[in-house]
Amino acid sequence: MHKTPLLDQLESGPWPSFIKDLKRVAGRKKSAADLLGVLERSYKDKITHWKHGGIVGVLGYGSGIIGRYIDLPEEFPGVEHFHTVRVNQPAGWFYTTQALRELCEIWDEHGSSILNVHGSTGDMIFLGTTTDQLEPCFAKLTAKGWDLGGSGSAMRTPSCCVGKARCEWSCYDTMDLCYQTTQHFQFDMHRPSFPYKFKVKCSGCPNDCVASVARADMSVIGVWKDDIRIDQAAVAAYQGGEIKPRGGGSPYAKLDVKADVTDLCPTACMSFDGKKLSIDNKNCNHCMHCISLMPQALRPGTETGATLLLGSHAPILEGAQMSWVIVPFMEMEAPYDEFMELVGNIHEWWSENGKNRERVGELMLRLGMRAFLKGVGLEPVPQSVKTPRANPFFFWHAEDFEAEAAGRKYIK
Amino acid sequence: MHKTPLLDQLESGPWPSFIKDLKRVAGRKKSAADLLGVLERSYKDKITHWKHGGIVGVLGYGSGIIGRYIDLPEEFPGVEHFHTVRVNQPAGWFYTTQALRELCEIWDEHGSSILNVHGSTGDMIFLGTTTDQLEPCFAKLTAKGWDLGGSGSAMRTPSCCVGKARCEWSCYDTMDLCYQTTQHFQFDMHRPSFPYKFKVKCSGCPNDCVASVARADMSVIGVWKDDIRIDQAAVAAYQGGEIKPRGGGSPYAKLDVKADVTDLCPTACMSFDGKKLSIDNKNCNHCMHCISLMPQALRPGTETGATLLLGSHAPILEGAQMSWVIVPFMEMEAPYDEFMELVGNIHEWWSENGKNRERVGELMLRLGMRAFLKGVGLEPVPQSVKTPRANPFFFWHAEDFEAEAAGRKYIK
Amino acid sequence: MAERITDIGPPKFDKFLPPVIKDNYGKWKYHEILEPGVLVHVAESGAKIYSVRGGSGRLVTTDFIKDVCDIADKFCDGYLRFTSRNNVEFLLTDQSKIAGVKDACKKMGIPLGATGHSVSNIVHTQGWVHCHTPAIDASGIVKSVMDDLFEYFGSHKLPAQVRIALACCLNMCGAVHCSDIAILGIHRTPPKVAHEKLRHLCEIPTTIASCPTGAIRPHPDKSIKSVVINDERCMYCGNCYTMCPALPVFDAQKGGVALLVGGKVSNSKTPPMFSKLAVPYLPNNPPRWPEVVGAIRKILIKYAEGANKWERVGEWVERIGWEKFFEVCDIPFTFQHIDDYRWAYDTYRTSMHFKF
Amino acid sequence: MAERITDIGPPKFDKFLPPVIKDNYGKWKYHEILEPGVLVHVAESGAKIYSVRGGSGRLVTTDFIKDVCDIADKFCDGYLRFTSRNNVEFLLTDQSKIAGVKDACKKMGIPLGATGHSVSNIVHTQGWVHCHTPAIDASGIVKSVMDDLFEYFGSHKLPAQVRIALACCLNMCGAVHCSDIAILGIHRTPPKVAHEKLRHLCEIPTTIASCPTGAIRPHPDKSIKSVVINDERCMYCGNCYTMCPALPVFDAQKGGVALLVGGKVSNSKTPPMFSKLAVPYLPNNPPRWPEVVGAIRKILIKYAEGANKWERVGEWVERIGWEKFFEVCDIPFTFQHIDDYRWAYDTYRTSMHFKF
Ligand code: SRM
Ligand code: SRM
Ligand code: SRM
Ligand code: SRM
Ligand code: SF4
Ligand code: SF4
Ligand code: SF4
Ligand code: SF4
Ligand code: SF4
Ligand code: SF4
Ligand code: SF4
Ligand code: SF4
Repeated sequence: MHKTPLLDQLESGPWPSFIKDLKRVAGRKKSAADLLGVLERSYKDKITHWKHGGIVGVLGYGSGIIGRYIDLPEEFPGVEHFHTVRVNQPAGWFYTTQALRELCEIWDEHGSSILNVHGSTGDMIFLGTTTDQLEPCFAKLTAKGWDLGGSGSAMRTPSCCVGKARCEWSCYDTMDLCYQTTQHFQFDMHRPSFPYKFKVKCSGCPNDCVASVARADMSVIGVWKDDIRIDQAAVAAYQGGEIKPRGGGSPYAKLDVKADVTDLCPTACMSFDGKKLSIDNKNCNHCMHCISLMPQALRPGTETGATLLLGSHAPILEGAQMSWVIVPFMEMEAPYDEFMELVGNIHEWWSENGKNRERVGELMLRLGMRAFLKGVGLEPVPQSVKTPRANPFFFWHAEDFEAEAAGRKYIK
Repeated sequence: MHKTPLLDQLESGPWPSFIKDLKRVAGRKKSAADLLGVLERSYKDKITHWKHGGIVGVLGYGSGIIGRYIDLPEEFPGVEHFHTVRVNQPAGWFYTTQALRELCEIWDEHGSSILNVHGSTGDMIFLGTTTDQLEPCFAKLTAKGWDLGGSGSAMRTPSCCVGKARCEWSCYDTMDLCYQTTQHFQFDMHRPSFPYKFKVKCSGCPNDCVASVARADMSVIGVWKDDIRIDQAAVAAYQGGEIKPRGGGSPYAKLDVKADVTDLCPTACMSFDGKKLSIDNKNCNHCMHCISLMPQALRPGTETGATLLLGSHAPILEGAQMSWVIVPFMEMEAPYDEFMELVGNIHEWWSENGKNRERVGELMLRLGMRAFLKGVGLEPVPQSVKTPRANPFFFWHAEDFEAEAAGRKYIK
Repeated sequence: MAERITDIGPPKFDKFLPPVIKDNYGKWKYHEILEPGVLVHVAESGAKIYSVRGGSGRLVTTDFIKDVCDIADKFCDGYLRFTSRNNVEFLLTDQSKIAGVKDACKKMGIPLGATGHSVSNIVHTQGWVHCHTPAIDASGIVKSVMDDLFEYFGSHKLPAQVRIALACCLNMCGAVHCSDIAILGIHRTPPKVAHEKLRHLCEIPTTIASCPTGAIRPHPDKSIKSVVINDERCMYCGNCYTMCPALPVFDAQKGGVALLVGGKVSNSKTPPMFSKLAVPYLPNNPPRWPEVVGAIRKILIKYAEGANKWERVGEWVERIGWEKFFEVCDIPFTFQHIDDYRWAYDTYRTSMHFKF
Repeated sequence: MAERITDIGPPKFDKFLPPVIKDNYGKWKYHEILEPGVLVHVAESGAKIYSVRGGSGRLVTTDFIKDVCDIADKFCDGYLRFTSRNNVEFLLTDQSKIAGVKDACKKMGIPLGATGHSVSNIVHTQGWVHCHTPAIDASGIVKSVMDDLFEYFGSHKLPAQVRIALACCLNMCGAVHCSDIAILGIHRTPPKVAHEKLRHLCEIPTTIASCPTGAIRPHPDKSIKSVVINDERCMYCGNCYTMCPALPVFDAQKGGVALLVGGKVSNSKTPPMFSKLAVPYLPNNPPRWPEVVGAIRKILIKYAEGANKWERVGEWVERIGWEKFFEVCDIPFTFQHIDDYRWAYDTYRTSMHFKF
């Protein structure tokens, strides 16, 4: 075991200590011991000691493994190779202890015994093993019903919020859509052939508990079209202080329905006269604020589905983007044909037109929304924009002039 | 006189008819008659018949005249040459009838007798004359104390709102600043040597009655730093309906001070308890809403000056811009040394770095705010931005590292 | 040449100020709007100045100016001014003379108004009267629209002031980009290259550089010494034509009008806003442009019906949401509405904040 | 090879759902937070599921997972899940067993919380534990910050939920760009070109193309077969290093941490927002990064004091204005705060809406 005076200082304090935890396996795993050693070195040097991975993987797959090597192999031979294996998590991150124990067993045998539970994209990350262990590890995983997630220029592991499994607000079955999408795009997940990565994240309602609007090329967010369901008696109970706001999760004991709920409604489409709560539903933005504060009084409507938003990604190159609305409402029932077809169309349009390492959202910005919508077969809708353009630089195509000749009007 | 059946249809209707008006001089002026002719032709053809002007002007000046020629000189010889003369208006567009009559006399003698009162930049436009008339017209103008305004890549004619001459809200003397600026930059106005045009507009308060934020490279907008002056008795009179809101200029007979004023304050820094109006002035945005609705109760503070904003221009090339804050507050007292110096610095920085036909705001965007602020000698202030950057792509200069070495802290 | 006078600048404004203004300069206390078009400003000293505001076509003649001077001479001791929206203001101290001004204006056909919650004069540009790049006329459309909205000029019926502007091409000399309602002349076809003319009249590098979208390339055949235009990239701004007259961008059939709405300049309640594209195309239909007139009226009426008190057009639209604006005004949403220029991303809806 | 299994995807989730979830799938009616870290969801049928949520370092060992499994086996019939912020949730139907879970967690050092108005677990990345581009470590900073903010993890004291994220380089695998508080590892010096290595390891055109600011050019001396970097243009993103390992962007002295604040993802009240630069640089100071810990606490405290009920960090800042944020938090405003990247214009204040 290496001396780790700097890291040791991270053993104290109330938050779980990863150093303490790593030390538990460092005794039986050379790789874990050397990982602590190299980390201590980084804490001293203030730089990383990892090198870019070459291409490593399992047979037939081009993804799922991130290759990594140390720049100090002599000192830390246990982590000379230290590749990660991305194991595709079950939708919603539900496990049985049996399943988790099986995974641990495989990883104790074939890797460092160190994990990320979970990675930022959603995978269960087996952190650190050698090239020769990849294939046997993979064989054990598949034998137990597990598979690898995505990496590289491929479909990435989709993820989802807990949805209908445990949330009363889920407007479609997020876990099922996540699972079906994962299955549908297995080929594209394991054989990178896109211009760059493509991520799908599914949230059941606009609270967006998997941050899909910020982190997915295709963000699927549940929504309802009809009226918020109101239980007026429960509203009165909130106003009277018999039920605590936000299920009890706030410092505030009691709700002032007007000040806390209706006055903060972003569209001002609610009113409360002290007794009755009214909602002008056609002007509601589905922001969830009122529902979140009074879960026993309000519920989303029953005509439910999802909004599709496209294009979010991290800042490189043009600056970070959030996904924007491309389909305001789609019904989301298995087998999700319309959804799978649209995602397929998007992949195709992007693969045909995208440059190497160009995310689909960047491509759309480069070629314009019209090219995108036409390319994937969608109509322009005002919901996709916050505001129409403010500049006068718009294009006219032959088809526009034909439509005009055929009687098209720009104001009715 | 040409037949003008299309134009004739513009003689009817309650709004003043420019056709009727033009016809009055068409009898005595061949140019006016031919102008109507060519306009009728445009109404028929749906295209313009004017051609780009060559370089015409008065001796020693490179600006103030817009050259224009017709593409049908045989048919409309009266407007074969039809140049405009930009006469620099007096600040605030105040005239005596004597002055106006003198101008009319000059224009009746040397031009078409047609005018724009006023042009979009603010000049009195003498619309249409021949090249040989330019010099005599100019001589007459200067003899009576008038001069030409700007055109081309030059300082343009500054303009201003009525300001202290007739408005109770003016936070500095807009007309005087406008006049002094015009005088100070005479050389630059008449001898185009900038990369492109440069406009200055002066509004006395944030109501911005000369639209300076949208239409001036340098927008000067009056503002106060201290507290809004309140006359509580007048507030009560508004609430009671004894005084009409907005000086009587609205369809609403009576003000509900809470609903109409305090609830609409954008920073929610006001409150009204039915009797007393309170303002948390350090959180006021100087939006003017409350003052505009109750001019007899509220007035701007007395510690007054102006905000300088930079960069607005029409959409070509990058899309329209509005001016943004570069100096949140500057005292504005004659002789305005600080202002003149800063504008001079800006001209210099822009002239050194700007490309041909690049507005100063475009240059700033191209080189970045740091280069601009450094170049003209200003400090960074949070008031210049709505929000700090959302991307992580920021630069570090040697001077930053030096400042750090000398003890600079990024959080105190 | 020795006595040639230059660089004197305009006359100093104080030569033209009425005495009451000189005496109370910077000491005004408050104002009232006595009726549409008639303002009084009251000084701390108690002195008052009355301003009677009347509409003008802006494109006027010396005859018109002289008529206006006659009124000012008769009732205003010869003092008058013009506003930043090209209205004329008669300035007087004697309240009893207001009636005289009003009568005289009526006779002359000068309508009074433009105060408070009105539709003021339309800021506009040259159009076919003088400019070389317009897609449309200016004064004719202004006259047609103002005739139609006349009732709103001389009244305070609207939820707030409504400012309309017109620019006859994308140069936007009318600075329409921040107007409640903006009338914009647009070309819709790329310039036609007059090769023969071009080689004589234009500098090729400057011409190429003038195109914001990079649509212009040197002609592949070097002997022609001209340029070619990539039609797919051109958005008809006419910028190249300004640099090079051999590239006319006109098409009598396809040119026309776009309407943008929701801009403002004042800081009242909300910060200044850009106008946004509402109607991408209306035909260029002189002499009275009925489609343009009709579309503007429709938008104005819907605004007047739907807006809250004190709400500018843009504030109303932002509150109800653009999707509702299109629905309420019965304007079909098209590809043209969706931004695809430089900073397009910022207009995309990256949230669930929309209405069905 | 015939029996090699591929492309099966993950196990279907329903294998792992507790019976109460299977029975009430999609039929939940409401939930309550019984205490920090303990949730109950009530179905239309009246059935209930309790979730006990505990913090985890995320970078864990199989030993940790087995311990967690022991708890789930003992009290939860073997059912558990993890959250989108890497907390562990023990799922049970028997309310009386909650105390047991709590005790067991306490023994294991798993703190309960992360519900409601708390500071939940910090979403983060690899850092010096595995990645090749980090400017900082990930897990060590997270541990230090969470130790300091521990009281907020297991309580509902704040005006709203506060979500912190960390990314160790500009690739932002932690997707920090929409977090209430974002901890971002930054390099501040251009890559040093290892010419000898470069000619062997890297493709020059790809390397050049990888640079978002166009800072990389082919080496003027063609015989060197390498590249040169224009230091003035480089903003240290490390993108070239990902393409070409001969361009390390590390500098042990100059690298460090930037803090961004005010981002969010939910649509509640306000649309999702990006995080904005609050503190451009804090030193990289292992093992406990006191400057980072201190700065975050300061911002959090000022937020807790200043925000209205239900107001997220970004909503608070937008309401008071960024100029007030800098004043309140005592953060000097620097050139770095002012955007000068692609869409910078949209961040400029084009109005009088500011405070002195
Ligand atoms: C493991 C993980 C971080 C973690 O600790 O959890 C990760 C790790 C890496 N990411 Fe990531 N990214 C991970 C989630 C993300 C996310 C978040 C998400 O998916 O929700 C993002 C932001 C969202 C997005 O996709 O834009 C993200 C944006 C990037 C980027 C920038 C992409 C862009 O368009 O700007 C890169 C750069 C690249 O692809 O070359 C990147 C590249 C990398 C690489 C592969 C660096 C490299 O070039 O070798 C990192 C390998 C680290 C290592 O040594 O193990 N990673 N990466 C996450 C994947 C785990 C999993 O599969 O569950
Ligand atoms: C006369 C006037 C319109 C009017 O009817 O009032 C006018 C007329 C012309 N403008 Fe303008 N501009 C006029 C005010 C404006 C304004 C408004 C303002 O100043 O407040 C703008 C928008 C604000 C701005 O400066 O950005 C304006 C933005 C332009 C532009 C676009 C500049 C840009 O940066 O995008 C051009 C194009 C150019 O300069 O080549 C332009 C060019 C022109 C030219 C010179 C066209 C040309 O290239 O030959 C027009 C000559 C018309 C003619 O035949 O008489 N004009 N121009 C205005 C000047 C009168 C005056 O001096 O008072
Ligand atoms: C005369 C004039 C200034 C000048 O130097 O010429 C002027 C004069 C006054 N303005 Fe203005 N404004 C004048 C153009 C403007 C403009 C510029 C423009 O329209 O191009 C604006 C910005 C418009 C915009 O936001 O798009 C402007 C936005 C205001 C506002 C803000 C109203 C709002 O709700 O946004 C006020 C406040 C008010 O009306 O109570 C105001 C208020 C005033 C007051 C009440 C100021 C005062 O106390 O004297 C003056 C009488 C207003 C009235 O007629 O109701 N003035 N005012 C301009 C008359 C133009 C015209 O003939 O119609
Ligand atoms: C378990 C989890 C979903 C999952 O599939 O794993 C979840 C579960 C719930 N979320 Fe969430 N959210 C979860 C991540 C998120 C995220 C994503 C994130 O943090 O990365 C967000 C968006 C955060 C953001 O905006 O930056 C999120 C924004 C919300 C909101 C919006 C609150 C707001 O003021 O903006 C609510 C509404 C509420 O709390 O009343 C909400 C409400 C809920 C409810 C009450 C839904 C329900 O009825 O069951 C759940 C319990 C909340 C609680 O613990 O107080 N959930 N929630 C995630 C727990 C993460 C954790 O361990 O801390
Ligand atoms: S996103 Fe909505 S449906 Fe999904 S867990 Fe969060 S609150 Fe529930
Ligand atoms: S969901 Fe949001 S927008 Fe809709 S009524 Fe509730 S608070 Fe208002
Ligand atoms: S800008 Fe302000 S000071 Fe100037 S006229 Fe308008 S309201 Fe008065
Ligand atoms: S000026 Fe505007 S921000 Fe200031 S108190 Fe009045 S309404 Fe509020
Ligand atoms: S807007 Fe265009 S066409 Fe109209 S005057 Fe200005 S430059 Fe000429
Ligand atoms: S009209 Fe504009 S976009 Fe088209 S070629 Fe000319 S300059 Fe380029
Ligand atoms: S944020 Fe950067 S350094 Fe950290 S894991 Fe991702 S790619 Fe690696
Ligand atoms: S670090 Fe980024 S900006 Fe600098 S040279 Fe490399 S790719 Fe270009």
